[in-house]
Amino acid sequence: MLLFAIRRLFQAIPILLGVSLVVFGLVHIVPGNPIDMLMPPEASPEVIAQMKAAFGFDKPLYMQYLLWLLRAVQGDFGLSVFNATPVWGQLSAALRNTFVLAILGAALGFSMGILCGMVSALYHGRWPDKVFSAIATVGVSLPHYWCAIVLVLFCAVLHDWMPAQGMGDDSLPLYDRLQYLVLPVITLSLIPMGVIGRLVRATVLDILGQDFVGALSAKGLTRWPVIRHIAKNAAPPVLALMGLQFGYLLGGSILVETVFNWPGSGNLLNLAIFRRDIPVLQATILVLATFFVMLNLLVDIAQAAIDPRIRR
Amino acid sequence: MADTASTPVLRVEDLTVRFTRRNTDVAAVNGVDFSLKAGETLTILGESGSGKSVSLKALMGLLPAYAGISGKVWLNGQEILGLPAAALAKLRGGAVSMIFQEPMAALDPVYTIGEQIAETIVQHEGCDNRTAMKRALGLLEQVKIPSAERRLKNFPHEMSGGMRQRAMIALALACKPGVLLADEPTTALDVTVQIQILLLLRQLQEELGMAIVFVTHDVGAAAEISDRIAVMYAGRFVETGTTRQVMRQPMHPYTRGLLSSTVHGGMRGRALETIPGSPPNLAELPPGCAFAPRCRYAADACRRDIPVVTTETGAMARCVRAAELMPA
Amino acid sequence: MSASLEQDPRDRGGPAQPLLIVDNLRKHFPVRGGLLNRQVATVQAVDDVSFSVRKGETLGIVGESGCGKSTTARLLMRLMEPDAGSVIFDGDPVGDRRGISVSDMRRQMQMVFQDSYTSLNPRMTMAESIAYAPRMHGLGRKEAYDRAEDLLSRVGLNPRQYARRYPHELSGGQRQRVNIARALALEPRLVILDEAVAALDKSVEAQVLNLLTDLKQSLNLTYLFISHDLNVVEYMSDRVMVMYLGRVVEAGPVDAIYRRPRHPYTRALFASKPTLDPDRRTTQMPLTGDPPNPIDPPSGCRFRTRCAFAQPRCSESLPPLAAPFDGDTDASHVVACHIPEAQSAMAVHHG
Amino acid sequence: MSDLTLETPLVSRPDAPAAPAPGYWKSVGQRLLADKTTMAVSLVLLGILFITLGAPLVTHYDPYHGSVLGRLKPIGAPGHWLGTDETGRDLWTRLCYGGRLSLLAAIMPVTISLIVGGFLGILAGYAGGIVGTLIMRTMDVFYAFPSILLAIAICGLLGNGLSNSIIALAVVFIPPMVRVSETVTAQSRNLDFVEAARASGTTTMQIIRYHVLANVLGPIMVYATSLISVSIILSAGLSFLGLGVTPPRAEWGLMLNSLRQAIYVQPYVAALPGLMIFATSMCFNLMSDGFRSAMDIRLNK
Repeated sequence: MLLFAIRRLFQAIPILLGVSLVVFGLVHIVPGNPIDMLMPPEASPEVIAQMKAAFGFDKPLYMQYLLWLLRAVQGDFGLSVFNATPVWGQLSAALRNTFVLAILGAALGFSMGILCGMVSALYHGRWPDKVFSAIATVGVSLPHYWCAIVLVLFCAVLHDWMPAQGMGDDSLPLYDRLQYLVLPVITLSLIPMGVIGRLVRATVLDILGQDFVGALSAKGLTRWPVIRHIAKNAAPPVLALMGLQFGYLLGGSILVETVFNWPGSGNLLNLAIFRRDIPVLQATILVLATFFVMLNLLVDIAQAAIDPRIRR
Repeated sequence: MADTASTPVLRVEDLTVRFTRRNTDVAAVNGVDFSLKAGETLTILGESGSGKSVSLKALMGLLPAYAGISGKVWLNGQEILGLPAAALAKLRGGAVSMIFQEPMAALDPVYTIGEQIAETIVQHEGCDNRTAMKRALGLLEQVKIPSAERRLKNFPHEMSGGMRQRAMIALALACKPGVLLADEPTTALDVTVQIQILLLLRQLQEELGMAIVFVTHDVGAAAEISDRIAVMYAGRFVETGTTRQVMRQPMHPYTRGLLSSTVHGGMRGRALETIPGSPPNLAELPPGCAFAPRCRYAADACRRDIPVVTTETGAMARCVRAAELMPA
Repeated sequence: MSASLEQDPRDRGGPAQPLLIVDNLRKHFPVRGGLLNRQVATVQAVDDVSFSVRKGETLGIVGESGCGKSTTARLLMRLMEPDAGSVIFDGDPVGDRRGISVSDMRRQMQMVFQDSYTSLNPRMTMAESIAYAPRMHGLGRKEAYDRAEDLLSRVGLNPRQYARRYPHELSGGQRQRVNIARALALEPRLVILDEAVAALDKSVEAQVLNLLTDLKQSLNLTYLFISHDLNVVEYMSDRVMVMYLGRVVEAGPVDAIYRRPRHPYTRALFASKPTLDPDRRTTQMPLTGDPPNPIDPPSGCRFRTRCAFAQPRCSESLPPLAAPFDGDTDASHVVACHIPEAQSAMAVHHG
Repeated sequence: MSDLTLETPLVSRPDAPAAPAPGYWKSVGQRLLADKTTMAVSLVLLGILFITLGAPLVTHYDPYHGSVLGRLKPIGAPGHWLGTDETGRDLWTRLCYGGRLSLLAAIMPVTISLIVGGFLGILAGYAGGIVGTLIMRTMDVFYAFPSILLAIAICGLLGNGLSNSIIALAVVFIPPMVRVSETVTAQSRNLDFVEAARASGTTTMQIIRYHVLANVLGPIMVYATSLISVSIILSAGLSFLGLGVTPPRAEWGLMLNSLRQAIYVQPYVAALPGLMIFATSMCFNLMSDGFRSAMDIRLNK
């Protein structure tokens, strides 16, 4: 088991290197130098050269990459081209806000999804299956940014139930600040609910078709112990999808954050794109992708801990 | 059937199973009767689709909800068909338990062997987990699994086929069942392992005195283990009798065909005597004897109904011409 | 398809030349593991297997799961590449510049698989499946389908009823007949039957065995008959080869082996056969334990860990395949065992 | 005999079945026709296709011409049954014309990834070995990005515009497409009947054409249909962020964004473009489900 974990850790290294290459390469497949695009056309060549040197854009590409990677590993993502503040400072604050949304959205979405899927599978073909499957299908088909708008429309415009913009002031009491979370979290939870719900349904149905479930009843187990067995068998694939979905929540929050004006990493990325703030953009993507890789690594290890057949 | 002295532990009367789904109505089991005393082994011998496994599952209450089951089943004098789920769960794994063809598929892959056995004991006897584990160890030793202590912590996929089947038997015997239902337990095993399992079952039966219903398609396995054999075709027992009667003096043409098409030693150079055609479609069973379309002795009477012929020795065959075909 | 000819035009070596000579065939699979995914063990699936098949005979290969019989079949068909060893088809080395190419060999050697359902393409009709190989080898569409229909009737299926059917509409026995027809479509000389009847019901198995016997005679075929069923192998084969953990432990004419098995494993195997006589049931376990895992098998004789006669020298060297110590009359009966007493010990009673 | 799946072992086939069964695809078609949900959904999709491609037939307004006086009319306003947008353009007209770009931006990336990813996946799955490893490890790197993030990054860097959004989404969809097609191909490569075809001495190309493709394309196509539903949401999302289609062209995501400000004035009108995205996405999802179950050979009969 330990061996498996260590080996998986080693396998993550080339992936992370590849990720860094892609992130770095993305910026450089775009024609034109970031500085050229940023500087006004009338700027003198000297100033431009100076700026390039300051940001390291004068060196050969592979050197730029190595330098950037070396610093990034140490947590130094340089300065923002837009406002010359350290990138990491901006990013860490934004990430914290995004994580609050993502974790709550995941918790709500995953638990609803598991519930939907389990009920659908156990009542296969009967009315609860139809209702819960329909909910799950709606969940995966909803454009969440539209759903956000509809929620705002309903809860903030037509009725004055919830605040719809921003995340509230730090000075507000906790209860009031929590209110700002309600709509974004509900919005974010819809897609994971649908996706997880469908997978849980399919996986549990598959397990129900296996011989050992009959054998469990044959040895006299009652309903709940049997469900426990089913849950443990269904856990590995569902965990894997949860890992992926959590990553999508982090990345996909950009749309929801835009609607709710939530100061998270998605908002930051959006701003960086429009300001062509390359260091911020690179850092945001790299950090999110690295987190995603590590999360999937943890999921793999958790899967192996549950299902001994996955360990080798 | 001739059951005289002691009361049977298991009695089945007119067991019928139908699968009705959409437009098909499959008559899987069509009126099966038998009874079984403690320490006795009945083998249900039949080919795939003859309804032998479905009969076992019906006894265990393991069939899906759309299966229509009728008839009467008494276990130790108590009627068990249609019992509420909770009462049924108490019987399953307790008074009656089951072993399966593919132990790999019938064991939960993500729990250790020890956990799975202990779970059954805890469920039925309400003891604590530690006691249950100790019992599980004893059971593994009883089914002669070498280094049982270590095996207790093994997952199913870490064991060989024979070991898994032994573990499955240990699991089934956990609560000392009066009746053991065995669904082709030796089919998936190698020859050298198959005979070990058969001998083990015979020995355990002597020690524990349970009754066994052994389902198989293998004539050899049937000869090794059974006291009585019931030959099943298209959901019916077409012939029953002691192992010796059925193997030596088969009355029903199907039994004879089955025995003559089973290859055994010393048949080289002779063409095999076969049963023509293939088994009937259970959704469209012909009236009368289901074997008639493939039977070389078939007469007009076979298409109407099937008389039961019983000999004075207790053997039974469902065949119009059983009496005249009976070997002298 | 033309019926059997006195002399097959493809026959190159004459009647004395064995159709197939297999010499020291070997296939080892690496088992990877550990931190760096290095090779930590080897599955010796087939290890130095040598045998020959004479023209017109049936060689039976018998053994338990994991003994390498199916791998041998796959190696012969070149569905996997052997690590070592040579195969000579009718005097021509296979895959050798001076010999016969793999694809030419495959036209003369065909295989029937165990699972009748998975070995047919579910999207093809029976006629399409049978006609596929001849068409790919350049036979016209019409001719190929005519041949398919002819073959269907040869294996006992009415082409008008079955030619346009799909696999899921047939029973297991019918599908296996189609598989046999497909194997015959290229007019092979050697057919490998890899557990071809194992998945069938007994009554159907007998039908297929009769069919195979008839086809062999009418088409002048040679069979390599692989099975775990001792009775069926005895019924079908002229000579028999017993395998254990990737190696041949005993080989010889069927009568010699079944009447007087010499290798302790062969004897145990035969003794494990269930009797058909309720009055003579097996009372003693001929062998304990399961066949060991083919990963890193024991040194020396592979059977020694389960053998009652094992002695120190059994672990030291591999016993060669040689004629039995007590001078059996038939020199073609060979045994791989070091211990003369083990070979001549009274056969364990079997039914 | 695993008896818990009851259909197969119980119903043994009759000796002489009456009529030959239709071909595989024909039977899939029959099952699709019998599936009410799939049929209804297909009709809705056809309807959407009709109002978008045939927009001039169902509306006589100009999608680019508005009037300051007629801004943000409510649903049911005379002459504008779905109201007007923030520059006074008829919303029904905009929705009809907008569907053209929305559908194009959603279907093109899936088509590209189907061709590229399908090819790479089948290659990796059938060839295996070094080629397969190389392809799959490269895809693993792309898998390490949350998909929306990657799309936004690519689109953001390439600059906005329809073609860039298509490229960005195609890049995002290729890795999962490769994975799906690699898995099904690798599975089919080891099927007995493919081995039997190899044993008959036919060439690799012939085997792929006659045995592998037929069994692999179905699952890949089903996956592609389900991707369209995701693609619609994502491509409209990119436009919503201002990264895809540029104004004044009509596109549902873009319309949703520009109407967002009008939410306090005409809330229902503002929500309409999103409803179109949702409906289309839902239809493709249900259609994909329908295909999947119609193609499942185990459900035969």
